[in-house]
Amino acid sequence: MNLHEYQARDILRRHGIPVPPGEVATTPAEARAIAERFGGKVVVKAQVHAGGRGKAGGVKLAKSAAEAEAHAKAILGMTIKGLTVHKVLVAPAAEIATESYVGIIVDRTSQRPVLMVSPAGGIDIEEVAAKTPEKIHRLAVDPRYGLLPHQAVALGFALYSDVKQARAAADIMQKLYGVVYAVGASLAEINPLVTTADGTVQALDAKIGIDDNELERRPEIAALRDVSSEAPEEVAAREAGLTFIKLDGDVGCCVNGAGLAMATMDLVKYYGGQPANFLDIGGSSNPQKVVAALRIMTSDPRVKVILFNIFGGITRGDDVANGIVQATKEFPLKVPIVIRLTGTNEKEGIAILERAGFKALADMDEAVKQAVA
Amino acid sequence: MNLHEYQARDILRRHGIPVPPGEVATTPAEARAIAERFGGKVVVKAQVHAGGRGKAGGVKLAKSAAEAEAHAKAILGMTIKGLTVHKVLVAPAAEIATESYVGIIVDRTSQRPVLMVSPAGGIDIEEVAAKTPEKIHRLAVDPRYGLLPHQAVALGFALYSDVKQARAAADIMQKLYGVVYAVGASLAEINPLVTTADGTVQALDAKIGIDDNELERRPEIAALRDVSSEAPEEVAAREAGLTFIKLDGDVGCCVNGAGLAMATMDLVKYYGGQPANFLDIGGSSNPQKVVAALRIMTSDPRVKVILFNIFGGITRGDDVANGIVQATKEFPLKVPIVIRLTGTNEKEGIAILERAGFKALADMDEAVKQAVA
Amino acid sequence: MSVFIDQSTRLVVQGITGRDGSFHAKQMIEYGTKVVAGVTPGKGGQRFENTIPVFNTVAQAVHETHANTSVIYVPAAVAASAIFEAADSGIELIICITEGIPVLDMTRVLPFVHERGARLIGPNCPGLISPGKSKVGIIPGNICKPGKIGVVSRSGTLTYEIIHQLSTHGMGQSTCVGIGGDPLIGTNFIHCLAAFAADAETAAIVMIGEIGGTDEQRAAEFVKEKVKKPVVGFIAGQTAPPGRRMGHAGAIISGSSGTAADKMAALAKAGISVMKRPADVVPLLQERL
Amino acid sequence: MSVFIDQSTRLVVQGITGRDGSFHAKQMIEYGTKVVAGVTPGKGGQRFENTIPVFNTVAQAVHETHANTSVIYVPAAVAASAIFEAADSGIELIICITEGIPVLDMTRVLPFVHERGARLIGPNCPGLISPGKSKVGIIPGNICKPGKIGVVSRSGTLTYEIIHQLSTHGMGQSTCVGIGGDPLIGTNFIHCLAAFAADAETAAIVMIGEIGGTDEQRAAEFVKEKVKKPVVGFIAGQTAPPGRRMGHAGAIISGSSGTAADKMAALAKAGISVMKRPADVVPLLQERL
Repeated sequence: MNLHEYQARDILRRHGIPVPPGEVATTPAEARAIAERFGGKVVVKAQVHAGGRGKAGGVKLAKSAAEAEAHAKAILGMTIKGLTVHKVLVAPAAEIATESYVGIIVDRTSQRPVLMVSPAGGIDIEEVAAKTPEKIHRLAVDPRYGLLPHQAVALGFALYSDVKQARAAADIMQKLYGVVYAVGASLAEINPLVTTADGTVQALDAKIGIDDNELERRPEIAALRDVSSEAPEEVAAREAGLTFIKLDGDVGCCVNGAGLAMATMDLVKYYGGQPANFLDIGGSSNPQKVVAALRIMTSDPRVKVILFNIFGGITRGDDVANGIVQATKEFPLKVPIVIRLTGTNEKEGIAILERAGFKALADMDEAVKQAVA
Repeated sequence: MNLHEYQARDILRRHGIPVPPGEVATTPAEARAIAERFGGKVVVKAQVHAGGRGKAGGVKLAKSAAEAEAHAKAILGMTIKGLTVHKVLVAPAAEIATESYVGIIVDRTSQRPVLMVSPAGGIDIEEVAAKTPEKIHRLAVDPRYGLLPHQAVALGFALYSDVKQARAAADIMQKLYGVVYAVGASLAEINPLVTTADGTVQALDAKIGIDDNELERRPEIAALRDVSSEAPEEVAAREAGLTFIKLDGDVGCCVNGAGLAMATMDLVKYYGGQPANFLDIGGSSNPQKVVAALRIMTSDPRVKVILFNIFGGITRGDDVANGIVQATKEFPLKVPIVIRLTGTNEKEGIAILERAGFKALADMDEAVKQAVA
Repeated sequence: MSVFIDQSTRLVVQGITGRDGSFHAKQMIEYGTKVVAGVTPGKGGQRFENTIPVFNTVAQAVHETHANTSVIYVPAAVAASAIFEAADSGIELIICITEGIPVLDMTRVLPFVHERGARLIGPNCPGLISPGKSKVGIIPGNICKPGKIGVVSRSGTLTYEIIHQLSTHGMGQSTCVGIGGDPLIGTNFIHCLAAFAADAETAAIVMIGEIGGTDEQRAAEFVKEKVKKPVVGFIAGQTAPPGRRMGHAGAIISGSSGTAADKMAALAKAGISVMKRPADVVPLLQERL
Repeated sequence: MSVFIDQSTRLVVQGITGRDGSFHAKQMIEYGTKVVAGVTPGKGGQRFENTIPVFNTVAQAVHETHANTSVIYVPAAVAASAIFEAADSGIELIICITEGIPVLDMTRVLPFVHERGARLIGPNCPGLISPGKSKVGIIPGNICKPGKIGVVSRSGTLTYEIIHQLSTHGMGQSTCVGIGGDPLIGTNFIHCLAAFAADAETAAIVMIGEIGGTDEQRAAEFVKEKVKKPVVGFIAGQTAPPGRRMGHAGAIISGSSGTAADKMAALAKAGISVMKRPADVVPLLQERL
């Protein structure tokens, strides 16, 4: 789950990281009022879970409160990478002397949180990483000890030669590391970390991604979810306990297990089709999940055929079959359905399907070929 | 630094450990008012940094608020092991089903915080440890991981067979471990950890000792110091940066370094004398420390002679000599003084002393013999 | 001989009285696995299916039954703690089936397991099976056949699909290991490839990877340098959308190395026969054997 | 040969621009110790006494000067961090002079130092000296003489007293090590006794203990089993009052084992000649040599 910039800034602030002021507006009038409080010269930033906001016109500088209102009017309601902007952050325009980058991500290879800092921060940090990797300083933090002061100070000196600024950056890094474990983040970034004209070090923009597996034990973080900022079918899928990602094709895929789901999509492509989605009903096999899956797939007008590929393990074939039959009672499928069903309780599942007039195939290639045909 | 029971209970409560209610009174009337709020049946407990309060009459059960007032009157002002009682804790008398012990201390041998629990808690826990050591369960906690849940649960089962109580105790142990690092404790004990009639697990009495080296970075803990509960000469010594422990003899000893101080006391005894104190002026050699040391020793009427044993290293002989001379200007020494001075800036120190009419010896045995003679 | 488990495996089931734990404990017992103990705090003293003793702690189970292997079916919220407990109790091989463990929990679990000298398989994995000998986890025993193919996979049901292809074409398996799909796992491809390479009963190896991370690429290098047996590989996710961007940090740390194309190229370069679809596994193995 | 330090010691002084650090750095340079670098964050690029380069971090100092030993004079509040830094930078021998480090800091420092394979001496110790060769710490060089007696002590100034007794009676020292008086220290009696036992230049050993803990008793057992050279011992604190009670926990964990009487008995039992007073050191050594 991604947090909005303003939410991430709030969290950093609560953990003692210096963050410049800023408030959220949902209407142009609110934006104007906030801008007035900040003296007029502000930046208006779209709060949306998409990169490249600036290039998409979602970040604008205003010289007056009236201009801030106009910018907010332009940004609120605009669509960036398919997502509608419902909120803007209004913050005083800061005099920035330098822009650095500080990020922490959990790294598969070192199996540790890795702290990355670069004196060349800002929107082009990925280009810096690709073209001048020596400007990115990395440290795999040993979680048994945490980020030690001397490690943070050494990285602080990689950003600033001034000892006061280096120590301030080190302090921010240690607090950011604390944030990661405190909120269950898989990613925490400050970009840019700025120095202002008077030399103070501040977190100007922040990005925090939460590990979804952390949400159950952190209700206060789960409460930060902004459903309005997500695609409706993905919200529905999540609420049903499904993993769903929409794609551009016309073959709706419903599979148990992420690996098999991807292999099924690959096979659809192999036989000349285009998958309409990634959909994993997961290990447990509640028939209601299958109903929800069918509801989501059939509501997409582009879907021309629905393909089930179930290899029962923990998932039981009879549960899936019952879900399919149940769904047909609740709403029309509208499109043909091809079912491959094997593994645990395969016989019971096939019997249920056949009684309801469906045919079940045993072979994956067979099923995909039929769906694509 | 030791905390009072009521302070320790407050800390445990703030860290989420269930602690029964209780308030502090400094007058019998206050004790009565608190007892009334608690329904009359209360226990009145002396708040004093000494063991064996109960046996000394410092803990009394009251059946009514009036009786609580009477008990408070008896306890307030009484002396336990040389310390005057200025405060009492008034707490509802609890119906106790079982008494266990939970303690954490930093252990020299394992170099870790060691958690000790025993189902046989209460005032006789040391006897339990001596006579039936198998009833004490110990775990040296790896500070890199902290007290892990399964470790705490296993110790919880050592206290209670009921899984709910075992888990409650485990939760308390984990929080107590958290307290140790949060407040800088070298010791944290709950004794007894009780189960009440309804089966809940609570920390009835608590003891926390703070590592003095933690106080500088924990002003909020340092503020808990109760100077009124300490011997005045020890307060004066601490404020001057000296380590001072009063003893029963008549040879005042002023030494630099704890090891040499103890060896000096041993040598006083060896030659037939009795040391009046342990006094370490420490590594730094501010003349004002020497002045304070002399002021403390000369204010003890039992001191018949003062012995300096200085082996200069970081401590400089001229600083010590200047301190002695300075002291004689500020107050009369009243008793003879024997000075052994060698090491760093020994010549300068001896010259200063000789100018002021003092003689300095070079040999430790010589000096001690002279002081004891 | 087989890989990681065999007849000397003495298994304790953590969470044996739970819904999944009890179901799969029965399945494992039926398959012939030596299930010697179960653990559920507060149910110590009971017996599972009237035979298997249940303990409050893994330490007690190990002390009483000499269990050397543990399989974990407890809920995600307490699964990290269950792994700590198993490793702390002297268990040598820990298989964690539970999915949904927070990644940050694993950052603390993995060094602990490593320090204790234990091996963790998973989490979020189907476990492993040595057909005809022992099964620890949830891989359906009826789709497997004893034989000479070693299977290692990041996936669950996709593994079943591959095993199914092998078995229905008469290619039995020496051991099938599901290493789990989480970002941080205890046993990776290389650990399994090394074990299969050293296993006298394994003649060829099938490795099934996915998009994300660089474990497959490192495994490919290992195969090139150290594995003399034929290896056939599959990478799921050729048509998957690029994963949700993990900020700039994700891009900085992984670049384009997580894609299926990159991984398939690395496999091919290392002399691994790369399947286009799961059904290719049998013909490719036949070519190489 | 000598113990822990010798002419190959390349020293970095952490806190070289501070009051204590600069004073003792000069003393060590005068004594002939190879002080190759200093560290003070923010003063990187300066030169101490116009010669010794100062760095912002120990890692830089090690990288530029190949320092292998560090001595720490920084304030107590940052001393634990300084030890972490030294160990993390590949320093093999770390001597921490600073007193007043919180014990809980040391519970985290010690495993880190151990994992990095470094040796820590101290904290709260006077350091060590190999008379005529190298001195790291604060032991006054002028009271020492080269010779064959190894000295190990928990104390500071009491060590000087003993060294003084030895030197004034013509008994030079191979190495004198102050291991520090804190409850948690990096190097204990046994480590030093083992080093002295293996050191060809050491003919006899003096160990100076104190009340508290059981390190002296364990050292005595070690001497009995492993040390063939004569050992003379002293325990300070025979007349000290029993320490402030550390609650019940203190009593449970240590019983009466911390007293001087208990320790002196353990030393005597192990064949160590026990001094009654510091002045006994020379006659007892003469008896045993």
